[in-house]
Amino acid sequence: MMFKLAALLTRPATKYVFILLALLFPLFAANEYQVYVMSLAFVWAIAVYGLNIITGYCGQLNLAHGGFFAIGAYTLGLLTSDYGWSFWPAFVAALLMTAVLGFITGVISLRLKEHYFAIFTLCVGFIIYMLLDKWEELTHGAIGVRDIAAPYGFGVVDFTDSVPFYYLVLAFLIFSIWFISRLSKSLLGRTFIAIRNGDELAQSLGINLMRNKVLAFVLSTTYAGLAGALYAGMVRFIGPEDANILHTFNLITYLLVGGIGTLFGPLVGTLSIVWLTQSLQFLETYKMILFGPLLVLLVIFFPNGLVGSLLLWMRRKAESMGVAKAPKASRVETSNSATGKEAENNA
Amino acid sequence: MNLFFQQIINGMTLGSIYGLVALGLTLVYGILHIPNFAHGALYMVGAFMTYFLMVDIGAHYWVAMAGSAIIVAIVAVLSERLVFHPLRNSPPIHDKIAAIGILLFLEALVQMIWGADFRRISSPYTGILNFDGLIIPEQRLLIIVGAFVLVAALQLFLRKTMTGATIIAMAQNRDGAFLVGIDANRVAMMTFAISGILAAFAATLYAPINLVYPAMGHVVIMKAFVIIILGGMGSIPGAIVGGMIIGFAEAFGGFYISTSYKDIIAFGLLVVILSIRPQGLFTKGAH
Amino acid sequence: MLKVENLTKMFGGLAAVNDVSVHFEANKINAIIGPNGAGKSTFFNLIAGMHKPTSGRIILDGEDITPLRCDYIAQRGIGRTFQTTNLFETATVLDNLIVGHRLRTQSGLWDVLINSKRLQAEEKECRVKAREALDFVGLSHVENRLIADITQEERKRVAFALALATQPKLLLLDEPAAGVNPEETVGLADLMHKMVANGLTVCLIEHKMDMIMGMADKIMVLDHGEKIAEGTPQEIRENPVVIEAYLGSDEDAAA
Amino acid sequence: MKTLRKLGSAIAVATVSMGMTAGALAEEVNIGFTGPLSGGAALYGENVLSGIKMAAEEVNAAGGIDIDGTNYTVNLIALDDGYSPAQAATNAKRLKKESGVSAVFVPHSGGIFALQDFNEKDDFLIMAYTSVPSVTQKGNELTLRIPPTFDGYVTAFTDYAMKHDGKKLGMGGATHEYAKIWAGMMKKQWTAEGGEVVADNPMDYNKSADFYTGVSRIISEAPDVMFVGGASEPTGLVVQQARQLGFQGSFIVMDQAKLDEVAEVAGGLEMMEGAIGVVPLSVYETKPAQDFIKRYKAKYSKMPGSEAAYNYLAMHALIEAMDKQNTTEAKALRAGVPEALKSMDDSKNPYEVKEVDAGGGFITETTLAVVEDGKIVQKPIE
Amino acid sequence: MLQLKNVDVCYGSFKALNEISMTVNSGELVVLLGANGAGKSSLFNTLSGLNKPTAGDIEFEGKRLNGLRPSAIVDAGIVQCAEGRKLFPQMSVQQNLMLGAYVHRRDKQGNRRRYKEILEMFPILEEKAEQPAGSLSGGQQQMVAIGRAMMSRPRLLMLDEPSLGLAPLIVRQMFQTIQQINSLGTTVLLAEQNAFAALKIASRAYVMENGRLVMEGDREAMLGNEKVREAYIGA
Repeated sequence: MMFKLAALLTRPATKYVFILLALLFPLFAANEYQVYVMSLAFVWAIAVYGLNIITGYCGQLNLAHGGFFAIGAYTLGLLTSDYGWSFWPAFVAALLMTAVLGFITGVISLRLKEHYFAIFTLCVGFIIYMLLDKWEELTHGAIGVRDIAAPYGFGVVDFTDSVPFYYLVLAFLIFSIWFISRLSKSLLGRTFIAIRNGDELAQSLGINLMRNKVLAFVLSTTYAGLAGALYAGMVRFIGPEDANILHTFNLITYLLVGGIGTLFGPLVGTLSIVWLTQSLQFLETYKMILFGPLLVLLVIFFPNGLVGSLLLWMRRKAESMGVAKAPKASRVETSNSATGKEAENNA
Repeated sequence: MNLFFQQIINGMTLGSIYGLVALGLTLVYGILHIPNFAHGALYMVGAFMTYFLMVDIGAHYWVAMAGSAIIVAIVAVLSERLVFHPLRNSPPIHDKIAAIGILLFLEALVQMIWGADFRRISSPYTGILNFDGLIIPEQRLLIIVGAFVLVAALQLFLRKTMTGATIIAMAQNRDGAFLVGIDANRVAMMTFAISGILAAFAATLYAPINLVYPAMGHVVIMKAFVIIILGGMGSIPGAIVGGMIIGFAEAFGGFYISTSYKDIIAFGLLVVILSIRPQGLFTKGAH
Repeated sequence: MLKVENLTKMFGGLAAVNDVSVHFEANKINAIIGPNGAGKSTFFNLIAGMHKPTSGRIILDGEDITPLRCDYIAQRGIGRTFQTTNLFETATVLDNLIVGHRLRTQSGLWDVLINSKRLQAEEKECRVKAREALDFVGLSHVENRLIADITQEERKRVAFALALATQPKLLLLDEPAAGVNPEETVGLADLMHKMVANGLTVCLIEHKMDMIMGMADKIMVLDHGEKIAEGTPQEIRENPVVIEAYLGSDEDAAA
Repeated sequence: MKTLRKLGSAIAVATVSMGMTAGALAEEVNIGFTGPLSGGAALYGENVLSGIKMAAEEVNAAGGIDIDGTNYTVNLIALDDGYSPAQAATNAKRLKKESGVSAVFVPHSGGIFALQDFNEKDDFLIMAYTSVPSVTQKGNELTLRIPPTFDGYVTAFTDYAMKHDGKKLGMGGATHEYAKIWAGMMKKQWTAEGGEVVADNPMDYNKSADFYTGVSRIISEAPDVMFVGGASEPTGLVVQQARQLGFQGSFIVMDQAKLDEVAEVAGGLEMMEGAIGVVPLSVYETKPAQDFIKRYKAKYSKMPGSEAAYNYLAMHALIEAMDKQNTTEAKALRAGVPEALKSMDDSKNPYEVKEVDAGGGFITETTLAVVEDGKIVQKPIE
Repeated sequence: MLQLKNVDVCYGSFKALNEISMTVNSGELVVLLGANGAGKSSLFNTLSGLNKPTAGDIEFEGKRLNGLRPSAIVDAGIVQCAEGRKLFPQMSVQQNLMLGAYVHRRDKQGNRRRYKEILEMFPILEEKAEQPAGSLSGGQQQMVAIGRAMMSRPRLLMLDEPSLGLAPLIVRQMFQTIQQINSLGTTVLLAEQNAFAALKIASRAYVMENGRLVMEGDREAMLGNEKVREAYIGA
């Protein structure tokens, strides 16, 4: 029964059902607040998809991701509020800015490996945060950026309303997922995965490591920038705290809970955690007392994330039921075994 | 000129604290390959335990410090047993996320018990030494001396005792350690306990000239990570030297360049150094 | 086809490979043997460009490839396998192989975005090459199985296929038969013969002597980073220097 | 025990509020709060919340309020936003849409700005606890600013310090948003009155591990007066370290810090000799203030800060307005609060705020206190 | 003393050890011959508890060893001096040796006595006692490795290719030492590629090929056997 349900979930046609559900969501949402939270969750999900490119597919744990999100948000915010740009040109500029800065950071940082890369990017993230906080002439420092333009709908729709904005974010989200699904199946995506499987192996296959890693990095920061720009257009007030390193940790948590390196993991992870924290709000200060251990348990007992574990369970089940062919969906899914630490001897 | 020496004292104070925190972090990394993001929370718990023992129980400063060290050591060992041990075969990213879970939990727990208020610990050493205009509050001197004593004690423990030697052995050659019959679990617990004790000592030494509050570990832990990368992950002297470099960079950078940007100095330094030497300052060969 | 001239690699003060010169002929199976720590893997890494030699030259079909980065060397036609190959466990065998032909394709990000004709053609081509390679190593029947579900020996063959998909002229195999049961070793040896029959040059490191002696056209023996012998299996088997390196001399035992 | 009780009440509030959405308890009126209850600013959020909570409980203990003949009890729903504007906006949406609140208390300007984006459209009143003047200068019609803006203090403090202490000012304030705006005005005023700013070295009061470097940098320029101030406790550390490093001059203390609390950390009032700041609640000798302090101490067993007191009186005024206007409609409440401030019992109004300006700011008499001979003394504004 | 019955070890689908049955009697010096990759190290690591057998029984002095942790096996009296020595390179020679006595750490006096005995066996190490083990020459390092293993007072000492990478003269000394250790009462199981030298001091030998034991016999029988040669250099 469970298996049939799960099999149904992984069928290609199911995605159209989900798109339909997402389209109809504002109709059966209890109120605008739920639409608002859903939009915010979608924005985060886009950022998580970016993280999935560099960390999930390419195997490099980037801890500056939240910083690039903030750069996207700030670029849009500052251009519209201080320099009088209108939303869409500033939006494009935000994408370009994160791509360019991502390129520079990538070229320097991707020479490092494993923990060194992670901690290096952690520092980059912190520097971004500090610069946003301290470089007052440019960023207004702690005061933050106000009066950010909302996206305009060319006279057709008003994106300052929650529901139209929801559809705008949904459109970007669907585009993001579509692009990643195409990417992950393409030669380029396979190249990234080959790098994750091992630098040496990838090189022996004639893959230019640096070029591909930098490309994956730039793609991921651009996704972060896209999410950040949407975020700025949605909340319309941003401050240096938006670059806080905790946001990066949140993004990683979403990714891990959903299933790292899977196509739908980022979405599932983001939605479940966002709604979980919203429902734990009643605990006020104490919500982390529950959330912290929950996170630990998830990591220990669902190391492949929700989506990853489901797919694995499906495969095992399929085998035990004598279904020779593994479910087709798993073709584009990845496990994280390759990013695993060197087989450690633990007596 | 005095202001210059003043910054030296200040750099040493900061460097001592950073070094102690980084030392625990680097031990855990060097031996167990866990980048323990929850280490800052251990530091924070250490400060609160001292506060609890001094204010609520009425213990003397030194007694409270010892008590705090024991409690934090237990917390650290528990986190190893309950969280990191089950995750020992998982990809490294899982360790990091689990550590963040521990961090969130400990912070919320402390806040639930003591609230978010800024708290103060008063040490018995409130005097100020004045050497011809060079001002050294006793507590700062205590920090510097205390850090020196702790590092020396740790070195003695690691070099001169069998238990200490097993820890170093595990770091230098895991298989070799197994072959002589060293128990991996024991070493793992011991390492976590030591890292907890060092964090508690650092927190208790530093708290009297600072404030105690649930979020106090954030900045310290970030810098500790910078330090262990600078000094080479797993290197004990690297942690001390790295701590001093960051302490001095902050003291002098903050004084002669800009206080606002002094926190960037540490991180900027790391970015520059790693850009030139990807393997850190004190490690030989690439990682 | 591959000429190695006075190749030396120092690590610290130690010569891992010391002044080795050798010539591997095309369409032959060349083997490198030697005791543990003799510098065999380092030698491979030098040829593949993973390490840069301290001195000496490597010439492939008349071109000096010594200064090239390893991905360019792969493009020049040197493919290799590793002792252990990290593959994408939860993807199918075929999916793992498609990337093998990546180095002969051009499409980039823009092609992905617009799903260009070139990308489609190249993906098709990669798929064809992957299938060909899979067919060559005799694994067509496991095309759709997940890597996690195939045997150790099949993994070895997949690793071969991956290297073959790069369309190499020279294939470096690092202990291809390690971790493979004796019965299966024979199959792998056959496969190598088949490679040579199809115009490839094979160069392998191997410890399984019966396998080497039975199949190699030429053997080079390394000991302490130096070439101590070179020749046909028969010559090697009777070479006293080799015997001493392997069995120890009677003189040693006399004590 | 205290904490268990806190957790218990949190869960109780939660269950009640969830019940509320189900419509089970129709005789409650909901009022919202979004502020930092976790993270670095959690203490501040808790303090603000404590005043609001106290007012709500007092009203309920006295039998609630009547709106259109029906008796209601007040239900406070508090959500954590961790100081994040985005989360504040999410919370406000939730409070409005799920619990139908007509007013939301927000104690940080980032959150206030984020909410002002949609509060008129969504029809709820922002009870803004911030001294940033611009929140009531942008024409938002559903915003009430609870504390006084600080421009009055800036002038008064500058006047006093110039006259008594000297012309050279060293700036050593905090770096958070509020402190930045304060410092900006302070600098402007000081130079406008002919003074000289010899050092400008703001420090991160909430995160910094050490102020020694920053303070010594200011002192090296030998100022007569030092501008300090963020949260009270770190301010105390800054003062202490300045004295340890030999600073002899006086301090101008930003209004976020309370002289009495600062002194506790700095090592006694004698460390603060000459410091100029707002009159701390503890020094108010009026009966409403003293009574409030007594009640607050009985309830929370600590000294209330001004954020508790201001929010306490604002909550009372809001509830009073509901009672008087017989409605929970936001516009009516915005109009009704000024009336309520005038008419409500003085015991609910520790600061005796009586008026609201056109933009929606509570008008409070600017006060000034100075530490003289180890005592906090209130001084008339010159 | 040591008995293996049908021991299998699998890595995934690969059988590294296949039905190994062997016996080592008290006081013997048994040599294990075989080419690289034949499974000698796998066997040793299984005996040391670093690998878990997938089938079969390992018994030592009547005690079942299957599934015991490495530390428990050292405690039981089996120690391995592994290929590549596995020293603690930055620790001094003395520390390396003393760590060998880890399982007897409470018996400080006994350890000191043992330490003296080891230094008598390897006088050169006394001079080098304070030097980091990593700075020693290969032969000296091998002495430290053997000394470290002997510090745990084993009844069965397993040596995995002790002559690897050593100069011939040193190798000769090494075998003398091994013989000496054996004659003083420690049972020795020796894996060697230096077949002639090893057989000279052995009482018995096993030949391994592809994870199986293919031959067994005493010294004389083995020395002249063509099969031994084949096992190394191939048919």
